[in-house]
Amino acid sequence: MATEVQVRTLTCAQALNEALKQEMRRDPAIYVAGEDVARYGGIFGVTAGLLEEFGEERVRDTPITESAIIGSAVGAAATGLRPVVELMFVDFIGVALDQLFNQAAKMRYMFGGKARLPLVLRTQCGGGMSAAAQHSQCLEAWFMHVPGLKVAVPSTPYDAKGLLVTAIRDDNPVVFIEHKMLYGVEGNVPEEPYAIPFGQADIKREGADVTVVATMLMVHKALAAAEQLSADGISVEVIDPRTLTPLDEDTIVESVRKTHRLVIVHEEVKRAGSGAEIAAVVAERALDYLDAPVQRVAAPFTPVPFSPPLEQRFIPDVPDIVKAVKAVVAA
Amino acid sequence: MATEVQVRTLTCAQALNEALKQEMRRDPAIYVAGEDVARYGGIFGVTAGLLEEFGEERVRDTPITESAIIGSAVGAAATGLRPVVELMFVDFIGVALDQLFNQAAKMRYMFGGKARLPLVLRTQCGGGMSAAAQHSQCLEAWFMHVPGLKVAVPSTPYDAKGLLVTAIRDDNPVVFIEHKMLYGVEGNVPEEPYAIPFGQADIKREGADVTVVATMLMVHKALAAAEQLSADGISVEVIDPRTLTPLDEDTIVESVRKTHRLVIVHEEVKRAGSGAEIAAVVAERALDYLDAPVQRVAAPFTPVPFSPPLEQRFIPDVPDIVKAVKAVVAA
Amino acid sequence: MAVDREKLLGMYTTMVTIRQFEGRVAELFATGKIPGFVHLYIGEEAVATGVCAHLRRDDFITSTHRGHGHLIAKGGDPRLMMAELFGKRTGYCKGKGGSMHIADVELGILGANGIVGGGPPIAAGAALSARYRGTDQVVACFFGDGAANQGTFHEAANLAAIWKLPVVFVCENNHYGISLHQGKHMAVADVADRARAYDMPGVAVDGMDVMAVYEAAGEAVKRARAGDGPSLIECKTYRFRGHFEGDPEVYRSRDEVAEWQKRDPIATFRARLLEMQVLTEDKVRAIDEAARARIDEAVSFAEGSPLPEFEELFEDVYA
Amino acid sequence: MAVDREKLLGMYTTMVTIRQFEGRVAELFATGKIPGFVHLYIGEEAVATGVCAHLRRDDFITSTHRGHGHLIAKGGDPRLMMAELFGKRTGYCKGKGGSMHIADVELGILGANGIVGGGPPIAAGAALSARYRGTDQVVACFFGDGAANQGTFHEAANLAAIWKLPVVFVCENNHYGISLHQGKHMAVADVADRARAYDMPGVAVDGMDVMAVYEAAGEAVKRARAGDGPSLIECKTYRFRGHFEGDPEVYRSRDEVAEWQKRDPIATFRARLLEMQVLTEDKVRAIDEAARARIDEAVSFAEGSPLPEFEELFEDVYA
Ligand SMILES: Cc1ncc(C[n+]2csc(CCOP(=O)(O)OP(=O)(O)O)c2C)c(N)n1
Ligand SMILES: Cc1ncc(C[n+]2csc(CCOP(=O)(O)OP(=O)(O)O)c2C)c(N)n1
Ligand SMILES: [Mg+2]
Ligand SMILES: [Mg+2]
Repeated sequence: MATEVQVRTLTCAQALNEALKQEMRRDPAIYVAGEDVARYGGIFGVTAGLLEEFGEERVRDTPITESAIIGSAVGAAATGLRPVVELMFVDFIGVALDQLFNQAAKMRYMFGGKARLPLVLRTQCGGGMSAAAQHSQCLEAWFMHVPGLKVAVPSTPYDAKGLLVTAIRDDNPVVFIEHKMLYGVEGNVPEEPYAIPFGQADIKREGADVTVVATMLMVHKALAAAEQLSADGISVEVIDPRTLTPLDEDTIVESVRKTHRLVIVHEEVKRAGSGAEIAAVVAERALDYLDAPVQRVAAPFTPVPFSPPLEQRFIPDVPDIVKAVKAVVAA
Repeated sequence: MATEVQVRTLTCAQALNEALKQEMRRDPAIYVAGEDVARYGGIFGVTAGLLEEFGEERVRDTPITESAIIGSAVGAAATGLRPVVELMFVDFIGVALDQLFNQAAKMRYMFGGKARLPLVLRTQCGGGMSAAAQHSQCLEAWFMHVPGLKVAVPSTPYDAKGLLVTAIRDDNPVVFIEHKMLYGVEGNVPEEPYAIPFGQADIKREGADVTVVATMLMVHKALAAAEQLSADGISVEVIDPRTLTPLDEDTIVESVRKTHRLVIVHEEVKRAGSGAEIAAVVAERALDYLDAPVQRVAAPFTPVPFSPPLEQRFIPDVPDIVKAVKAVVAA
Repeated sequence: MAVDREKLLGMYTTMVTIRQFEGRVAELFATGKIPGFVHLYIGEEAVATGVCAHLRRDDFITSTHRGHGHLIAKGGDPRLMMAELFGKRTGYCKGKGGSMHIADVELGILGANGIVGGGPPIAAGAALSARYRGTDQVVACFFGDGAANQGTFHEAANLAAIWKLPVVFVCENNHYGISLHQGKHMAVADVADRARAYDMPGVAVDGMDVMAVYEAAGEAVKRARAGDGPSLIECKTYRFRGHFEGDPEVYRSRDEVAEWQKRDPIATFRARLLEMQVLTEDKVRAIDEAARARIDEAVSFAEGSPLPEFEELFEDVYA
Repeated sequence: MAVDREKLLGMYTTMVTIRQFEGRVAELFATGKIPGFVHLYIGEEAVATGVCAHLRRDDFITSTHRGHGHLIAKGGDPRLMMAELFGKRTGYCKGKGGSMHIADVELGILGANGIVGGGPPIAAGAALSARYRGTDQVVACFFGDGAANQGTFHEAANLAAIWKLPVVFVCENNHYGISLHQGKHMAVADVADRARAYDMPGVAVDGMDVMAVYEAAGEAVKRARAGDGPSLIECKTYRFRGHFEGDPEVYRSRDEVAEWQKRDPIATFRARLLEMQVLTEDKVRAIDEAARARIDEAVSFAEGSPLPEFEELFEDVYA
């Protein structure tokens, strides 16, 4: 009987859950810890069923002490385990950043290569739930600035599963960022485990006129914008870097060399966001190919507001992308 | 008798010390707190003599608890004081970032404009002392990414004093970053207090061929490079933004419109550093004027190494700047 | 402790107002009128009420994600609170903050806080400020049993202790940090025992009994006001609703909830006041109705208020 | 407690080795051969020695900015340490770490740490790992009196307590965090008292007396190894040198230093061992000389080693 490739529709949350389960079955050194990850199954359900299948030793509810959560993962990773710990909202990183950026990220280097830190910090970001200024941020640029970390930013269930598998198998600390508004988004996901290599951008839509680089939720908005724009005869290429570290500069640069136009879309505030780096890379490596100024579509330089109309305005939306693309085409 | 303007030569450390003393004399709501700031006078001597002049109530040695240091400053600032607190090394921000970015920076906004947070966080950064990976970092891009913060990055004793005065008088949280290798650098400093407005870049050297934007210690290296390059007939304009938030985009953009070439120099690692934002701004606002790809001269994507030859190589130096300028001129 | 009738009635009224406010929020949330996350205080009313009964208008509090009760007890205006929960521009924060960030700096309310353990360092700073400015203001710092494990609590308690700052640390021990029971998140039975680590007085009281809270807080506030430094009061309490609205509550049994509900702080206090003849059945009804009217008004105010204009998004970032 | 002669001699030798290592580092630093910051352990030798005497090769330690003593006591190689201090590629970290980051993961040394309070969470994690992997390894977590105020200590102690992790928290109370005296940075006299906040045993011992440390650590290590959870040992000690080399030491008097120097842990231990006839004057000299030879060799090794090539800068960032 021929092997049939099982392709099902899963949500991002389900895809992540499946990756966790499959990897935990494969490797007993993997444990999961974090606030409400065990009995509750994770505040967004991503770790549902793990406790039941793997037991209390491997699936651990922790106190609300993020420095101890991340720090203990560092100690465990340095001594042979493969922790996958959860930071419930990326906004909480401020109470625990030291253990991530000064310990986990630098240990190998500071020790002259004599440590391995196979550690995944799963976390969750983004607006859209009126969760206000301390529960809605996107902060990936911060992690991108830290040598020693890898940073994954999946946009689809398929990518979510494949990137999480890679993250777990990686021997370095990985910050794995899940956008809260993507948990419920559905897509095809093969049942067997698969690993998506880090540092390979995915061209989510091919196009000829403008390159749009977008991450996480913004990939979907960029695709929607591309669809609209195609009606106007504008052919948009949508690139999803999928990991910010390593960053697949080549795919972006090549696309710009083809389209001569670049729009970058992210939900972080624009100033010093990840899009600044992408714009800088292109200004260094493909300046001569640019026929129009680079445009960044990003959140304004304000905290995330609570009230729905303000929040809606804060989060970059399809019309903003359409407008930016039209501007670079017109330029 | 005509008023003579007193111009003396002071080191950066002395200039900062003078600003603190003069402002504290002016406004009794200002207090200084931090580790070893009182009896010791600050680990780099910046707060020397404050305890003697202002007493224990206004000059406070704190325990080694940075969240409490910054957090207590938030509470004090919100209730009428003007704290100037010290984070001994910017590298330590990871244990206390929450109080800075989620509390201090966002409070006014989250409260609908009903709080004022006149708070200065003085801190110290940079390599050059073989202090290794956890005592040598430059992290200004992180602060630049936070709406609600202002970020000052002085390069000379004159700027240090004038910017610190402004920081202290500002009603918003200001992260004031002092480079450790600049403390001993001398320059002319007027005795009377003066305030340098935030958001006004300083053209440290005028030039026609290439714009070099540099911060802190790199300003001095850029000037040295400019001097060398002038011998080769290359005229370099050196711009020191002095504050990264607010950022004086206009001065940079105008300069690029004049020179058509941009080199950005900073000591942060290149990836997602402050230079990425500057490059992005120029790619958005002055792309058509650029005759050559933008170049960033910055630290490589590694933690700061301890060993002097490695550290020397890590920190961008004059030859690196010269090379980058020549490259953009040749392009 | 002899407490005058007015005070008793005031506390009872506060508790009823909180209960009604929260009950209404639950309804409005369920019908989708209130967006975001809301964490209700139902069951814990005695804590904020007993503590804030000692506070002056110019005293300070720092609050938590579960802040509505603290706000009302400190004198916050339910209309401005409700408008904020609705995201209206007439709300306390012009709609920018929402439930987790309501503040009224004028009233000494230094903000609800979305960060568990965010408040204690800020409380220490407000207390430093009170002393620095030569006032006898005090600061009540509310935080949960879960927050008692955060490093920030430890740091703030230490700072307050060494500087003898006028802070009353009030641990609202409702026995859970979301789904994790206290027995699994700390090894001690009494958070109050942690006071010794800072050489400050620590006492555990029945947080379902407003008079017990009132008494303990009285001591602590007096001490703080006199310049004798901080204290820790642990109030054993329980939240009758889920962690947030919408919580499936898989982590606790109905029986456990029912047991605690038998000790409803409002019902118990009411019975006591009836017995003491401070309250009559008529008065009970009148207080209920007045509270209801106040909440009704708050809801009308909120419903009738405009949403913010989108340009307001850009305001209030900097002073 | 009966301790065999070999153990006693071993401890004495370790203490002498640390003292000599540090003395040499001070000289080399003064002459500019060692760059960066160095924080010396002179005066505190009894602490690391008494604790590590109970550790097996496969046990773990987390260390601090003042880490040389811990490293030597855990069996670290002075040659590789010295080469690291010189910034040589033959050093423990290939010259990339320096004094504040020396590590030997093979020997269970999970690194010195430049962040005050950086170690305790990592120690908890290593202990979790020991249990998870089904071993009876234990972790000794060294930290200072200053670090005892950091939130990370509180969080790690809490985690170790609830999960009954095999950690021995060793507070090296040398009474100062840089310039700030303990009396001004915490309100309690004994850090050991903080153990109660986590329901773990806490004991304060004379950190100038290696036997007292040895005894307390013995209990704690036994407990940890048996799976009975963490303990806190506070060792009252003193650093004879400045906080770092170059410290003007404006914050303490010569008299205070002299008082403590009278209790020199090596001199006292030597006297005791001589009295017990475990040591003879000859043996004392022999140990001194052997240590000196070892340190001489370490210095020659370091001096004779090459500096890293600049390309090495880019290596070891990722595995
Ligand atoms: C730093 C941080 N970590 C985690 C959370 C998510 N969170 C919100 S409330 C809560 C539980 C808090 O428990 P407790 O302090 O006991 O207060 P309670 O909710 O019981 O009133 C958690 C984990 C947060 N908001 N901030
Ligand atoms: C988070 C952090 N804050 C401050 C410092 C600067 N610093 C280095 S050592 C030290 C004193 C530490 O005191 P203690 O823990 O008692 O250790 P000791 O130096 O006395 O051995 C300080 C403040 C640091 N390295 N890390
Ligand atoms: Mg609770
Ligand atoms: Mg100390």
